[in-house]
Amino acid sequence: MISFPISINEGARLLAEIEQRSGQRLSACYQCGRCTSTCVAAFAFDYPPHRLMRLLQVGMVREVLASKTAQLCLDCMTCSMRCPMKIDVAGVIETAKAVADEAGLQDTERNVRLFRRGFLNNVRRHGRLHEAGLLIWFNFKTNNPMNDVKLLPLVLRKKNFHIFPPRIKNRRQVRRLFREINGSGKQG
Amino acid sequence: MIGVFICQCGTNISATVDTGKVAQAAAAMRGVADAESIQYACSDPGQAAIAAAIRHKRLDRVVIGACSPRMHEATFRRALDRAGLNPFMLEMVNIREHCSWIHSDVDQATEKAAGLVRKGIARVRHHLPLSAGKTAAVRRALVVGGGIAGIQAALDIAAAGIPVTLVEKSPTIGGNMARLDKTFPTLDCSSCILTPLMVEVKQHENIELMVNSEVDDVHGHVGNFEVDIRRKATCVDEKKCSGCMICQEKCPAKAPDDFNAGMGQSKAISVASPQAVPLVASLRKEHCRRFSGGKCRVCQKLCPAGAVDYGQQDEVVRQSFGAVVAATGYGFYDWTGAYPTYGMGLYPDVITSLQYERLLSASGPTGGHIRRPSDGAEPRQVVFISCIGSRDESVGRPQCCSVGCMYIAKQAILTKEHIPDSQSYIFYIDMRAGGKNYEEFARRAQTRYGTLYIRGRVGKIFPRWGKLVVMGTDTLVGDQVEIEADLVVLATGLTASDGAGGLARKFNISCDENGFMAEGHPKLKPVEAEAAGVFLAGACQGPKDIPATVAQAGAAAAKVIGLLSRGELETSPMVAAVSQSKCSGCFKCRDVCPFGAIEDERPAAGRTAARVLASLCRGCGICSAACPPGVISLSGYTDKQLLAEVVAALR
Amino acid sequence: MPRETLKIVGFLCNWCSYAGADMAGMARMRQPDSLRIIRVPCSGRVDPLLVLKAFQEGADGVLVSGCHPGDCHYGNGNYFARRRLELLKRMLPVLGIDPGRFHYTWVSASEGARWARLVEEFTGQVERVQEAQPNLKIQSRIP
Amino acid sequence: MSVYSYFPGCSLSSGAMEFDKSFRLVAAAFDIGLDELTDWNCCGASPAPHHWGGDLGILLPARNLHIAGSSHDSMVAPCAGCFNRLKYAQHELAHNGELRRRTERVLREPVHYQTEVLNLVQLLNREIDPGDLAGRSQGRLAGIALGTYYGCVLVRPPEIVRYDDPNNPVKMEPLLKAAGATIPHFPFKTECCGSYMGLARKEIVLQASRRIIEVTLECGIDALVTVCPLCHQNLDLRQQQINDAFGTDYHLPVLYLTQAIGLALGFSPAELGIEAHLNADVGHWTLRNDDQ
Ligand SMILES: Cc1cc2nc3c(=O)[nH]c(=O)nc-3n(C[C@H](O)[C@H](O)[C@H](O)COP(=O)(O)OP(=O)(O)OC[C@H]3O[C@@H](n4cnc5c(N)ncnc54)[C@H](O)[C@@H]3O)c2cc1C
Ligand SMILES: Cc1cc2nc3c(=O)[nH]c(=O)nc-3n(C[C@H](O)[C@H](O)[C@H](O)COP(=O)(O)OP(=O)(O)OC[C@H]3O[C@@H](n4cnc5c(N)ncnc54)[C@H](O)[C@@H]3O)c2cc1C
Ligand code: SF4
Ligand code: SF4
Ligand code: SF4
Ligand code: SF4
Ligand code: SF4
Ligand code: SF4
Ligand code: SF4
Ligand code: SF4
Repeated sequence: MISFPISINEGARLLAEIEQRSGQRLSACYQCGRCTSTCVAAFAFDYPPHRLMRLLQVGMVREVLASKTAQLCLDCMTCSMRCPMKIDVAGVIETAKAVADEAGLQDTERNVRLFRRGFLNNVRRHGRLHEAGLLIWFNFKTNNPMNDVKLLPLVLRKKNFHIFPPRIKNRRQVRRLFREINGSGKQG
Repeated sequence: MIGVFICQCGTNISATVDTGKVAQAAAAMRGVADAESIQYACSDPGQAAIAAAIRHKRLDRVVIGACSPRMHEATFRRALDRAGLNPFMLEMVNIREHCSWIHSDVDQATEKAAGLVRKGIARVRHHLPLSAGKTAAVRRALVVGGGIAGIQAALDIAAAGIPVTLVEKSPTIGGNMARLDKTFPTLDCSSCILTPLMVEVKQHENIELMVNSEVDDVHGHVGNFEVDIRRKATCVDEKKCSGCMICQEKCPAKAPDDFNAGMGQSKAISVASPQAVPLVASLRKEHCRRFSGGKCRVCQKLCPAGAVDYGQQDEVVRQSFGAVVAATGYGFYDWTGAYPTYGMGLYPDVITSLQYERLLSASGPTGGHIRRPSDGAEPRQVVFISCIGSRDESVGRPQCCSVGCMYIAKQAILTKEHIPDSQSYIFYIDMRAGGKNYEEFARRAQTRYGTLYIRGRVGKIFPRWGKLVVMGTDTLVGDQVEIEADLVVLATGLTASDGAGGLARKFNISCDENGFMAEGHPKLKPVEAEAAGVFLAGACQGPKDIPATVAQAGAAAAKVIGLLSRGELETSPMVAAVSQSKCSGCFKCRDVCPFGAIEDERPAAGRTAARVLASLCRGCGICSAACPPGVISLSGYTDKQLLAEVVAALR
Repeated sequence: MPRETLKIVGFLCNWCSYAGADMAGMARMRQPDSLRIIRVPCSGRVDPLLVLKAFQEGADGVLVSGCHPGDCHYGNGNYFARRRLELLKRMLPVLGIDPGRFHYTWVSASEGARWARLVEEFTGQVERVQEAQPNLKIQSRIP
Repeated sequence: MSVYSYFPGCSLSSGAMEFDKSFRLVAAAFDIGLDELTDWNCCGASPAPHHWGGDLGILLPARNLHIAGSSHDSMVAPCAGCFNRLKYAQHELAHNGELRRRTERVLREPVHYQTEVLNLVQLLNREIDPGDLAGRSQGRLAGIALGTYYGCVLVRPPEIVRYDDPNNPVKMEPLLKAAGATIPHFPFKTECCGSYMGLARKEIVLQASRRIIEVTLECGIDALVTVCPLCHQNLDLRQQQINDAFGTDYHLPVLYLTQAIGLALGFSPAELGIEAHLNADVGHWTLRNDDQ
């Protein structure tokens, strides 16, 4: 939850960074709530989008960076399309997520982050996604072995579904690509 | 013989400018017969001193170094006039706002003041006596648009004994107010207060009412606008028709009901409403069977008055007017395209606020019983959504509709009065209730009538089990909310009315970015259009409610009366003029003139040259900067005057 | 060159910028004393020749200011001004005049502070140009 | 015959292989040449842009763009997600020199990024004449009400994908109408299905997708049509999970656009891979000459 006191100085700095990177006028938000009204995931957020915008306006950036919202937003951009002030709300959340990533500030929604990490590591290794492999890895990691396994027979009906990982030839190039992004390409 | 007077303005000027020294420096200049420093130039003794100097020293030009000309130029012009000198032989030099008040070093300020005065002296040498022209004004006013604004303006002007022509494009006057049920903040019945005024218009000896009519073409200018008015063919002889509505009853061709905002059905031939003024039928050819190739002649056969005439033609009449009031009102934002998530108009039970007014109205299609369009059921859960197409930059409409908050409160109250066990919900962003007794009224909707105000904008509306789900947010709670509604009413924004733009162009009325007609000054000239002799009344100038509309209409009428009661008009002499013998006839000037003040003329055979219509010219001087040979010049701001000023400024 | 001896001519429209300068005066906002203001009804009245004439007569800088776009008292005079003056600005180097000596802008009747700032900034700008290019001479004859 | 570089992406080569299958059938039927990219890699799908400042979400598709651009002027990415990522990458590469340099460091050669990227709807609209389609239609879709479900990534952000109205897209309609279907009003055509949260935050997907199905049925729609494998997964594959979670009993078929068109052309549900769906029940949609 919101913690007090708020460090305005630090808030201001991070806020400026979010404004600059997202290119959005946060001050234009007049709290109409239309973004929240359209969001399909808001029920799972800790701060619905309009609230998140307000937190940013008053400089409570830490709360935003560490929020579930930043991790759970689907980037579907529905909110951005509906905002009467033409603010790219999804872009703001996206930026917050990136800033949080870089600052190592996220400590919530472990599973979601784990999934994303697993997904990308999977791609890093094979060049393509190996769906079954990801599922098994994720279930193992989250200690929830039965998650979605009921779906497997259904998927297996699709005959040439890969049980073994598909692999591209030039995997070295893909790994180079990951290294280019973050040096090691391992952490997420 | 130039006289120079340097004002001290008490210490306002003299504290930083040595006015004596400035006067001395001026005295040394060519043509200066008298130069003195005065304590308060604008005071009675100050003006007397100037007048005395004019008389005794036979001055023919005067330079006054004092405050901004925007402050006292008119004062001193009158002083010159009283002293027997042409008032335009004055040049004011601003040594206060542009000098003493912005500098602190006395020497520097004094030197600058002397320089400014030198500039003024150089300029005044080229002044010419000018006299304000007079033109006779036609003592008749045109009012365009017959809503409450036009009605009120026409009645007020007519009451002063000035004849009025009221032109309304639809078949009846009354405008949007005639379609409202009750009105905030007093809840008096709209027709009850409007209908008597409509009837009075019809009966007034000084008012000529033309419905189904529009302005076709405009020539001339303030004092004498020549206007072509097109009276559109309605296939009904207005003089014969008694409004018995037999034709309407029997006509087999259905047509949309414009008066009821599309709720309910009308016929191809119809009387707009039972309260219509004038109470006559009109036929809409686009819906009539006869005009789409059929054989029907039912209305003609049955009309007891023999009023139906299928061969009627448009008629154009020309009238002259001294002044014009534009009162074209407002239209409605078409929300269906811009808000796809509200159903695009495909859900019958998502209606506009005006349609809801018709459902509430006893004279409406449901006889005043609220019945939702889809199945005629009485709604129990009614959701109102504010700011549709208002305060929404994503659809390009940033402005506030200014009446939505209030009429929603009203409609919520009326809903409860009609259906006591109903519940109204209002999605709003901010409650705007600035008028007298408005806040109290809106509060009552909440406290006495149990309306639930929800602060937030709605995201989507979709169907579920015969109801409409309204997905919104309560931003005060901080979460999404969902309401199952029987009926949803959208407070659609007010736009400029359809015909406003065309009319504005004809009368040189400028429009703002939202299409509303622009007033001369937002505070000081709220009813004057930029074009002389044209006034604005009501919602054509911007969204407003009935009290503000009526107030503005009264003000516009007062301006018209003031203008036309004098019989003749004074025109500014600071206008452009063409030296026709040197004019090349390129008409660059005409292209740039914002007021259409330049026309072509044939001063000699085979030659065309420009001519300025002094009565239209507003003295902007844009033409003279555009003229390649430099032969169109603006009095008061001629090339000579400005060049002299430039040269003197740099000495 | 000290700024006291700079000579700058300003053409100001009566309705907005002149009133804005008045406003700055009413608020007693100190400004450099180099500016001589010439009042015109509309920035659209400012013939580029007037600007050139000022340079020819030895002006160190010329400033033109009108109403904000959309606010013109005469509807669109300031658009005409903008078009002409933009052309003029591009022509100045041909005549050997540093375009830094010329500026046109919009100031409304309520923008006194903006006006004062503008005078300060433009004076500074002319000062800098003047240092770099002290002898301004226009050869071509202007009526 | 026009030949396009074809980027199937991970989904079409595994979980959504029936999309690939039906696409190839329809393409062949209309003489559209498809030339699969050699050695393509995953576009990063949804997770990539959400990581490492988003640059991974550019570089991964950039490699594919480069492969396609080296041999073809136009490429098609039937998966809405891949399409979106490719367009994004293309936009960023065009506007960001630094990213371009980084891409070239990885590729070790100048990057080709300007190849035209088409989504499936775009491609079919370009290559299929509605009159031709109507003429060849076997009537299986006659009287069938289809909901055009575009999802979010196909049309957003509009300034990047530059395709159709982002709030009310309509480009699938001419094709499906030509195929004989009716297209009722469907307000949720761009409603998000819950995206990639299926594993990690299942309730988001189940909730979002349930609403879509609910409104679909409310609108009298027989089946949804999509071009997004992720949407398909959430709406079809997880429909039983939805029923389990909410106590509903939905059996809404969800078809890929090419499956719907394929049905109209007379291909059997089996040929089109519809039988591999959870809700494969399109058997009662009869061909015109099935009656005899
Ligand atoms: C739903 C709703 C409820 C409202 N309720 C209230 C209320 O309770 N209380 C209140 O104070 N206000 C209310 N208002 C506001 C009120 O309607 C307006 O203030 C008022 O109608 C403005 O009157 P008007 O004469 O300026 O414009 P209008 O009523 O629009 O009249 C303009 C007239 O000009 C005619 N016209 C247009 N163009 C031309 C042309 N080119 N040539 C000739 N004729 C032309 C039109 O046909 C029309 O008859 C409400 C508004 C709405 C939308
Ligand atoms: C802080 C503030 C800021 C504002 N800012 C703005 C703004 O930015 N824009 C805007 O549009 N409006 C603004 N307003 C509103 C604006 O001040 C009023 O609209 C306007 O002044 C009203 O003018 P008035 O002539 O009706 O009343 P007043 O200005 O009150 O004038 C009434 C005069 O009548 C005299 N008087 C009173 N009783 C008698 C008597 N019995 N006999 C003789 N004389 C009498 C008084 O001495 C006074 O001189 C503002 C108001 C406030 C309080
Ligand atoms: S829709 Fe836009 S203006 Fe409204 S609350 Fe959300 S971000 Fe703010
Ligand atoms: S982009 Fe994120 S916040 Fe916006 S509507 Fe989609 S899920 Fe909600
Ligand atoms: S004329 Fe102007 S400067 Fe002189 S006293 Fe009057 S107000 Fe002051
Ligand atoms: S046209 Fe004839 S029938 Fe119709 S209302 Fe007039 S008088 Fe009656
Ligand atoms: S001719 Fe017939 S259809 Fe036409 S208006 Fe008269 S009655 Fe109606
Ligand atoms: S008046 Fe009320 S409803 Fe209308 S735009 Fe303004 S705030 Fe919205
Ligand atoms: S611009 Fe000058 S020359 Fe041309 S028509 Fe006008 S007055 Fe004559
Ligand atoms: S001064 Fe202005 S209004 Fe007068 S003729 Fe010239 S351009 Fe037209």
